[in-house]
Amino acid sequence: MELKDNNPFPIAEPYPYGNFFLSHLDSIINWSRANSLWPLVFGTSCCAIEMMSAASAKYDWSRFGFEVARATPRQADLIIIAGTITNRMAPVLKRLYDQMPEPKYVIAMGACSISGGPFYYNTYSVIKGADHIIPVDIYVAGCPPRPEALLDAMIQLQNKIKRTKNF
Amino acid sequence: MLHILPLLFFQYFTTNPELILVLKVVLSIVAVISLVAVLGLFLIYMERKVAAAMQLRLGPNRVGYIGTLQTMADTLKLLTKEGFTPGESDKFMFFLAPVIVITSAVLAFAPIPFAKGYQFWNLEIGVFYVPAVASISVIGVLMGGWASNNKYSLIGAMRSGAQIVSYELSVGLSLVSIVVLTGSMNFTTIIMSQENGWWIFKGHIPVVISFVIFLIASTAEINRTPFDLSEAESELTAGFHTEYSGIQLAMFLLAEYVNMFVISAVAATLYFGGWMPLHIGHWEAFNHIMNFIPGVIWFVGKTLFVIFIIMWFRWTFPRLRIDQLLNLEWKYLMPISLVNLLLVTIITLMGWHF
Amino acid sequence: MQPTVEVLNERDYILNVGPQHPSTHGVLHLRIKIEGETILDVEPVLGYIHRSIEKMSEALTYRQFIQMTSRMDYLSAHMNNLACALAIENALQVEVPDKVKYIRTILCELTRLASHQLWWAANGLDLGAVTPFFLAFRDREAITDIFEEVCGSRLTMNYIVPGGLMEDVPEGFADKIKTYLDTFERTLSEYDQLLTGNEIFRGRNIGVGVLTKEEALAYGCTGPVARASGLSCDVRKWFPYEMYDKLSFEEIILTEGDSYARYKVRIAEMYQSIKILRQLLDGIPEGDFQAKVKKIIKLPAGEFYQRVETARGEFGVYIVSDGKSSSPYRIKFRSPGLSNLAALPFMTKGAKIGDLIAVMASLDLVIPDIDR
Amino acid sequence: MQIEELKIKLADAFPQCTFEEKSNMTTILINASDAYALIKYLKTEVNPGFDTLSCLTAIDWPDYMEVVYILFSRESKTQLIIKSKISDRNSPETKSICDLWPGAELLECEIFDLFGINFTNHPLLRRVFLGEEWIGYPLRKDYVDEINMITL
Repeated sequence: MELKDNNPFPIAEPYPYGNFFLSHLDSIINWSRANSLWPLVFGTSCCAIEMMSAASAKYDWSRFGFEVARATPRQADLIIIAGTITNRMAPVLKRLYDQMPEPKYVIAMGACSISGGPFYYNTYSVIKGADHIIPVDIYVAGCPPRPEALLDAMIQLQNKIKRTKNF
Repeated sequence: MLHILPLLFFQYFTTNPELILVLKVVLSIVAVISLVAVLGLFLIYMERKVAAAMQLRLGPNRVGYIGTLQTMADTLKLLTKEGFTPGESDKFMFFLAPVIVITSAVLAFAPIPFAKGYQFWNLEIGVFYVPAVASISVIGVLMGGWASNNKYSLIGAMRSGAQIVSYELSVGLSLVSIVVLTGSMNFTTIIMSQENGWWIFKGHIPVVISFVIFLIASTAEINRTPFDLSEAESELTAGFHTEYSGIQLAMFLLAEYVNMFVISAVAATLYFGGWMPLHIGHWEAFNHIMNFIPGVIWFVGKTLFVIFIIMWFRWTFPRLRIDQLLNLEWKYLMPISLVNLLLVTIITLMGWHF
Repeated sequence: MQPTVEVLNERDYILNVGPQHPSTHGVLHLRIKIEGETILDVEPVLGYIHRSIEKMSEALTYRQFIQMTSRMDYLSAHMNNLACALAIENALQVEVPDKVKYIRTILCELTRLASHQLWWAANGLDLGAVTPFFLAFRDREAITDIFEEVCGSRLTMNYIVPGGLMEDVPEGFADKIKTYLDTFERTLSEYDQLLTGNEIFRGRNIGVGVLTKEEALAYGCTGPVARASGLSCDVRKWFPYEMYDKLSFEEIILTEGDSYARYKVRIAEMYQSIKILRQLLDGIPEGDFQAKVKKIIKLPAGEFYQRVETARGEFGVYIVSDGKSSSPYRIKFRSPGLSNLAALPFMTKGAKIGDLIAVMASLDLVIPDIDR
Repeated sequence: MQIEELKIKLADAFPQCTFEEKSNMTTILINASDAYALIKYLKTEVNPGFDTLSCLTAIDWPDYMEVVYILFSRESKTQLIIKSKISDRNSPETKSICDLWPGAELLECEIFDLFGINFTNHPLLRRVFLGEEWIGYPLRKDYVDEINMITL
């Protein structure tokens, strides 16, 4: 079903047999999850600076309610993998992901976390894509991506969350 | 005959004192819980907007009108998040800690007068009831930190213990100075004593000093920057609530803001006259005009003003170190409050205040 | 062959700071042994962002490996590129046009400003003050805008190439920087108002993490860290490259050696950078933006070492060429962060946990630069 | 002190070292067994001494290994490259200079990690970048890693 832009509670799917209550409960929960994505403070290299830029006053992700960056994975909803993941970092990333409570989302920011990026060939210590370690929801291309691209990715993630079915 | 049964029931309910008490208690509980919920939502929204204004940003503005539903979304999300207890933790204590913290925060509401006659419990020792009850929260914090089985949590909890126990003294001593001036620990009596002017104006410099000390010490007691050592984000990731998620985290966050409201309400009541409008001595006309503004607006306005000051601290100052924190209390605030108390006593005895 | 190291005693209370921790500026991992709040020992564990850049460079050509250096110390990307370009130019004995020298120096100083602004932001954030972050990013965004106009990239530039620049600078390059400097000079005083004079900030930094001159020399510290200890080590003065020998600027040297001195050195360096930029902007000569360099570069056999002063200290490139292939036989990047980090255990022994954070903030570490 | 003067002095004290002028700095070639003594001599005996260790790294040549020290004298503004040659590629070993410059500790760990050169007398030699479980020394020229490395 297509999303209507002005509808704050888009319903995931049409329910031909009724099921009115659950579908509306679904949309309310999705609305709250989508509009309150708390990212984990997790940046490994260059992309982390652009992630910080996205938080800064010029781009200001607080407008969307993302500004509550949590340092502990228990309280975060979203990992933005900002930077290269090396062989040594991989178990740490996996552990951080496991420590997050459900529902959890992942954005792979930048070429390194999508595929290894510039560190694809001739390197012995870089994971060729963070999706070898944890499932990724949204990929943002760039080396590093601009802050606008990250904001767009987060809005896309919101749309994705609004389309999920919980019950 | 049957048609008068409801009437009889009504008569029975309205005349039986025990039932009336039960009814009152139930109504109070509902009122407090809804008040706490609304306060939490509003204060967190206010904090985010104040922070944004100080940092040249806009703050939340997508959900609801200028982002007013943002905290609603956050709360709903936290409620629907996976409840989580770490494997090696002490499960019972881990569960109990946020409950204790939130309970102590809510209990402190009892003696605070919101407007003339609007008070849950007109307690004779109200001034001491509030810090006494509020400091129970340290047990919850220690419990949570210890039960989490996490080193960061433990360090945060220990810091919090040292901090709250120390700053309790300054809070108490600065409250005593107003008690000395009014001769009563009852909030209503204290407010009535400010009918001809607020204590912050009537009590000369010693009361101003005691207000400043109260503000500093109570900021420390509710663990906010520059005294947020127990959850120091850049040192201990999230301090004592590192392992908490979902609804339990929501309880901790709510307790923090409710505590902030209680502390600010006490400050507003003791130093700015609570719901008492701005009265100046015997300027009858002026006082009369001021009386047209309802007491609850005065109360909320003053409280929000104090809350704003505390938020202002948070978004400007860096954090103290643990030894500096304890030095500040034991070497500066405590001696100053003691001397200040002496001054206030002299002023009261000599009748120098207005 | 591999010795298993019993690093710290099992019975000690050990706190793992990092690899995911808000104030390790990336993925540094510190194992600290504590007693209560007091730190007994600090052991850095590195390698969480070891991307094998040195091994990769051995398979890339001389023109290609420079882009990897932008991703090492990403806050000093222009300077890293410059170091490699200079090393290659020296080996080939190429003289670049004057215009190139001017523009390279301007870009380096702008990078230094941007890097120090980000350090200031992170310094406030680490000590618990959030607002400096936003003030500094406001100023930094303006510089990244200039970079973007010049080379199309905000962070990883790859603009300085052997023999010159990738492209010519756009119209109005100098004017734009001049306008920026005028506004920035006014906002720089806000930095002082917010943090420098703050009593809590001074209390957190004065006398914390003291590093003496002798220790700075022994640990090989460079940059603002060493200069705050009274050790003169500015490569721009000792081994002038590009335009630096023709400019008038001071090397900021303080003697206290504590975190506050390091803070003051960086703030003063920002003023010096503004001064340097002002001297350069008016006199950019006309000319080519590249000297003639072959498309495929082959260095003569031998080894070549080139230092530049980045925002964090002395960055060195050591290229070993066998004279036959078009890629380096061995390349080593001497990163300033690694040596500065080596002094951290010494500086924080006996301090509090909060001090460790303050000292790390004042060292201004960039972890990909340390791990490479 | 000028380089020429130093060369004369070193010819007396260390007759086994040779000089090379291939790059913009003077290079001293020496065997690993004497390298520590030479560096200590340069730091303490020579006046003005070489007080700064600018860089410490290693090179893997086909049949031997070299540890490279780049020294710098702040007083006379002289730079030197010292290349100490280790002939045994299978179990390379040399003496650590951590007691002269404590800052060399991490650098030597790095060389041990990436080249497998064992530094005797080092306080805490460990694989600082790759971790203890890593097999092989990746910056050696004959290093192969079929799992992680994709070569063009």
